[in-house]
Amino acid sequence: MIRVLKFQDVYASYGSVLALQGVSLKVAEGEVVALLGANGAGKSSTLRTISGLLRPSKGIVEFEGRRIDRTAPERIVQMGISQVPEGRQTFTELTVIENLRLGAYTRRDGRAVKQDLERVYTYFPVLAERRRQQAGLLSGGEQQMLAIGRALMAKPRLLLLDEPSLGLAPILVREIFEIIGKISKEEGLAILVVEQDASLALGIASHGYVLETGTVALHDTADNLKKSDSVRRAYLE
Amino acid sequence: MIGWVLLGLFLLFFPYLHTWPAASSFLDSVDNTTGLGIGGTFGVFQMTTLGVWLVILTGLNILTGYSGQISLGHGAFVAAGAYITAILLDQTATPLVVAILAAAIGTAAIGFAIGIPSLRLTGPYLAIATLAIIVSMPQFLKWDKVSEWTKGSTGIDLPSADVPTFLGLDRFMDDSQWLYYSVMVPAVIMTVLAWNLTRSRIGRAFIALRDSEIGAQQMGVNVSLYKTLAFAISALYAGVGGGLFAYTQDFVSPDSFGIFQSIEFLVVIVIGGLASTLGSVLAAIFFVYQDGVVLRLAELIGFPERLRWAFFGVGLILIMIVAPNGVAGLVQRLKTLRPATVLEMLRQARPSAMISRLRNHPLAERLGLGRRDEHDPGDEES
Amino acid sequence: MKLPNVGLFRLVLLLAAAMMVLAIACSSDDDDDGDGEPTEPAAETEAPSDGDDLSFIPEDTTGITDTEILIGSHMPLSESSAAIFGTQIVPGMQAYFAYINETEGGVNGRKIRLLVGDDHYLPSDTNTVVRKLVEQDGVFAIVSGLGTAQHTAVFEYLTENNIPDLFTATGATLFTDPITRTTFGYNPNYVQEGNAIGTYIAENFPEGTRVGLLIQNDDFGNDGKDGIESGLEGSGITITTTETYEAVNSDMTAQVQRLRNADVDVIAAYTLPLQSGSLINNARSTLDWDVPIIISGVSADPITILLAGDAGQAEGVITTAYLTPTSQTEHPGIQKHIEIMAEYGGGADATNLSVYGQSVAELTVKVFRDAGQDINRRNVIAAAEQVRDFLCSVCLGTINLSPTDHRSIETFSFAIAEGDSWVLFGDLVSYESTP
Amino acid sequence: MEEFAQQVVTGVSIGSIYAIIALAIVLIYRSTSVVNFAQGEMAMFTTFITWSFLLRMDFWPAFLLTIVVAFFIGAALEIVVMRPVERAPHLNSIVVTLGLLAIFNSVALWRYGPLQKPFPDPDNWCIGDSCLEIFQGDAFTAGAVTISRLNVGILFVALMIMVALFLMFNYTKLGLAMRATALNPVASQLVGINVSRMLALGWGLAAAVGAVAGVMTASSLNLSIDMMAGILIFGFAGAVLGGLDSPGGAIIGGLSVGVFQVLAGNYIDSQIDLMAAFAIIFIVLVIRPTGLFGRRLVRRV
Repeated sequence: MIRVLKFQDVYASYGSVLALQGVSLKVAEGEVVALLGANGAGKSSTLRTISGLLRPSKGIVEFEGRRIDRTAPERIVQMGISQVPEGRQTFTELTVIENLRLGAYTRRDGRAVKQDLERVYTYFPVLAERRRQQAGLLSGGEQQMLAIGRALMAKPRLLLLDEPSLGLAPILVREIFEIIGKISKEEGLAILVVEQDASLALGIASHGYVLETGTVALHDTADNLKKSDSVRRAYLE
Repeated sequence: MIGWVLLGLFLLFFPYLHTWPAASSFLDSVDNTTGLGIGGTFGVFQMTTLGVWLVILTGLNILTGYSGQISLGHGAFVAAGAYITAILLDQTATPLVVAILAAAIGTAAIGFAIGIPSLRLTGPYLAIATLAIIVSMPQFLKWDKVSEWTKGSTGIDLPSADVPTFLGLDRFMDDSQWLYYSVMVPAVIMTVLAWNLTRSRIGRAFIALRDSEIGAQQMGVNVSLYKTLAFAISALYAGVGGGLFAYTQDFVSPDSFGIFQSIEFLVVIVIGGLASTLGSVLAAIFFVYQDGVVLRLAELIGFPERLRWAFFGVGLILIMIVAPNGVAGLVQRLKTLRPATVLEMLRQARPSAMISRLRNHPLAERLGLGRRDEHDPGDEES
Repeated sequence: MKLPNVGLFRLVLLLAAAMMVLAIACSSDDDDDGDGEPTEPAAETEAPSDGDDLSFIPEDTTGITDTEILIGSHMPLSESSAAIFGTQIVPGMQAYFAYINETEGGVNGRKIRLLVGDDHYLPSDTNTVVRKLVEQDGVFAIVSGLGTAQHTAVFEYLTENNIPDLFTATGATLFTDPITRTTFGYNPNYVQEGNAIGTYIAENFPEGTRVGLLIQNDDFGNDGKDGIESGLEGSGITITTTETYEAVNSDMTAQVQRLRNADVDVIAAYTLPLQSGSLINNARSTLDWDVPIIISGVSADPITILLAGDAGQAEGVITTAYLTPTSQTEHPGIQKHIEIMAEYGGGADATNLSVYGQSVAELTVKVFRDAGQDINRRNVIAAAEQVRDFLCSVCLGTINLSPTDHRSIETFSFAIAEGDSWVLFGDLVSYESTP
Repeated sequence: MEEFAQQVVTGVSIGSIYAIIALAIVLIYRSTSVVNFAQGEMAMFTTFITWSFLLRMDFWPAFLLTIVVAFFIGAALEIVVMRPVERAPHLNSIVVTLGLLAIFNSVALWRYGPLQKPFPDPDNWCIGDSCLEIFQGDAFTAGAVTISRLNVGILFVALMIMVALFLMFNYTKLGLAMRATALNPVASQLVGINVSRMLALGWGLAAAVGAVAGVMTASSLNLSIDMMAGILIFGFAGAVLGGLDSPGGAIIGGLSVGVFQVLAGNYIDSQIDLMAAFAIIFIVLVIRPTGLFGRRLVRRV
């Protein structure tokens, strides 16, 4: 398997607060990897570091063999990494279709963009119905779909999902995770998903990492993790 | 503790300092080198005006710093207070203190009246709406219908303040010293009251409001009530300040309260430090003394006279970059310094660290000097 | 710093409250047995108004040394659109003083040094800068303080302290009427000028003419209006419409349109150059209206003609002037001024306002010279009150001052726009009351 | 009725200047969410640049060159002075723009002096011998209603800019990215927008529109260092009245301010025209807190 993302011994901090203290992880092509851990364990910081929003003070981040730990966020998107940020961060004042167009901002292949737009609509038909509405008028679940759709519009090879279930009703969460699983399969897309709800994440992931206070405490296949006592105790009950 | 006692003693004896030769020559030499203006009777007058602005700026800081509402027209409240006081003193035999109290109540009422419709406005919309008030104020003061009281564009010229003969006070102090105490006493009281207020439930409600209206609502804060209250309290301060202004200047006119002055109020509280009593004090100090100091600095550097305002502008921008939370924020930061942290900072201030900090500046990155390029494989980026 | 404990604060509060009570007691006492009439200006009660007795002014020599006479002024130099005045008048004054210091070694062996406080055209700042000049810098006199409201803010202070307040740069009447012995005006006052304009209209237009006024909504405009009314009195000509504007507004479209609607036969305007230009341009160009226009001498600047439009729209507009305009380059006084500005002006241009600055400086030098070797505040006032028939190098008429007349310039001429400059015409009009 | 029409037209011709300034204010707000108090002084400064170009070349080349120069000045300012306060509280950026105001005013005084300078009216637009007479020529007259040709020209320019901005913001990728940046910088970075570049571009564009506004103001009134002092406030009022994020609103808002002012002067009392006009603005804002055409924040929590 080809390694899409390599994260090697990365340190990063916000001011004087250390967020990551030597995190290492890998994501391979077409693989869904779950990133678990308590609040403040460094999950979101890991994603922010990959996206270039947070600069590591030490360590190496590689995407498809190229170092990206000093690369500007917009350049990283262009290289093929999209993030669905925590809290969705849609452009509430803009329409649905404007949001989706912004997703494809870095692309110059107009015709392919149009096809991708149609594909996003097939994954999320509700977005097609509401394409002229202001994003702020959508429900939470619909906004999450929009955020994912927007990320897909960049035609990424690695998708970063930050807490897609946050603040949503369980039934919606399940629907969204099903779609994520489907997308991963159909597009051959590598996905790194951060999630509080470990059972959901491990349901679609092949591998999982458990972070504790800025370091990797555990790394195993999803099946093994599901069986692991400590994970069970901490995140599944 | 000892600091507060010293400050109190300093304020108490300041007007007599210049009558003591040793202190006087020290103050004068400070003035000569810095351009401050604290020596002699002029120094007393400057300190007196400092008291006036302190009251006004403390009030504005309650509105803008604590409750987060931006007013660009605060001068209009000050004008209201000044005019109420001046009209009462000019046309009736009202004692000064009563006139100022009337100004306080009247201005607070105006603040309340403007605060209610302003509830719906936020950010720049509120700022411009308040700007509209200060822009139209001179025209109101000059209007035929009110000029009987306001004396139109001529303004109201009051007799200058004399030390009263009561209790033989005039044997202890001259007019300027009398003026100093009659301003500084209410100024200190009002500052202390503001300091207490901001630590009370009301103050916490204001801060909650500023940070998130929805959050404040969830905490059970009555948003409309507190927003209007902030307006009224800050207007009350402006009213008292305006009253003291009329008393110390013994003259008010429609020209006394320019648009730029109101904007400058905002500038100095941002520079002093928002949501901080120390910030208000620093703001008042800055407001009163900056002219002299900037002038002296520009002189020392040999800046052309016509460029002095630019010098001031550059100063503003630099302060905002160096001290984003105002000088009070900077002081706060310095206070937390322990020897170890100082050492650490000194260690970090090695040339290489300084250079890397410079290279982190957006401008450096723009110019292609930034460190971003060091590892960036994407050299082809346009 | 630690947080103060509450005990101390209570103490401070108590102390403060005590002072407050004291203050209330004092101020009410003050009003009970005070002067009774609080409106009465303190100045009048202090200055003995009888005769030529100046003995109430101490023979103070603050600001005078063996080598120097230190004087001060307040002018707007920044943060206000009025900075336009200060930034031209000040170089004119400084250049002339430098010229006198260089070529004549100053006045009676003392060089004149002028300190200018920038008051941003804010009366409260005027108060601050003038107190600084007097109390900290120790100036001998204040010269050419600019602005009506601005100078009003310090008028009483200067009077009470008997500081010579020479040649204020405003045409407002309140500084010279009633007379305050230490204060002298400089500009012709707007009431006199308005009277001349009113008289001119009365003499040159038929009975029944409808006069429309455009005035700035302040003392400048109101004084002018009073003057025009007095000049028209008994002529059968009346003001039928008065339009006002605020100084922040420079577009007179609406006002001119309303004057047009009111169908006036002549427009008299107390406007600044900007508004005068807009007035003429709108009337002539937009409305195609060739109504006669007479504007205050404040606008008698070439810039007004330029602002009125490049198609000669200002042609025939009438104004008043009291100093020789810089456009008269053949005038020896103007030639000299241009030389002085080039040599000592520090890069500033010679303009009508720098001419103004020089003319004030000339009068100041004259007064200081007359005060003699033993110059002090009392004899400077005495010397000023004895100025007779002084003709400065750029003045149109002579200046006469006396104990009963503190108005400096009271003579002016009418001028008409021809081409790109104002050309003086007619006889000089004088309101001089000093014999 | 005719008088009323005439008053409205007079208001429109005064308001045309406010409208074009309002447009520049809206532009910077829309693309960087900063209210720029230095807008007026920047426009004044660039107009002096036009003036110095005019000593060497014809009107239109000088005008176009100024727009380009203004664009770079605006972008450079964003990079040098605005960027360091990007993350600071909002008031800090306002204070920085006030600092810029002082600097531009003072540098202009130092460089160009305090004197007012006459500024030529724009030439008519000519291609060969055929000219579009929108700037010069006789005033338009219909009955008692008159409006000067120059004001018509200014209005025309304002509308053209508005249309161009509308097209750019709504129909181009760049415009969309600029709007996105102002609304949510972090999310914009995550979709690959170079946020810094957008902000600089926003300032550059606003400075360019400001330059146009400055030239129009100077042609209509005069050129001096204080020419914007009075007008900027009315421009702000117009921008806010129309809704700070709507270019069309800016024009309507600016014109309305002019019309309010004239109507209040005519029908209420000319001594209190400003007061009445601003009272109307205040009332409109209280009824519609984000202006006449401002987009209201919609959010379902």
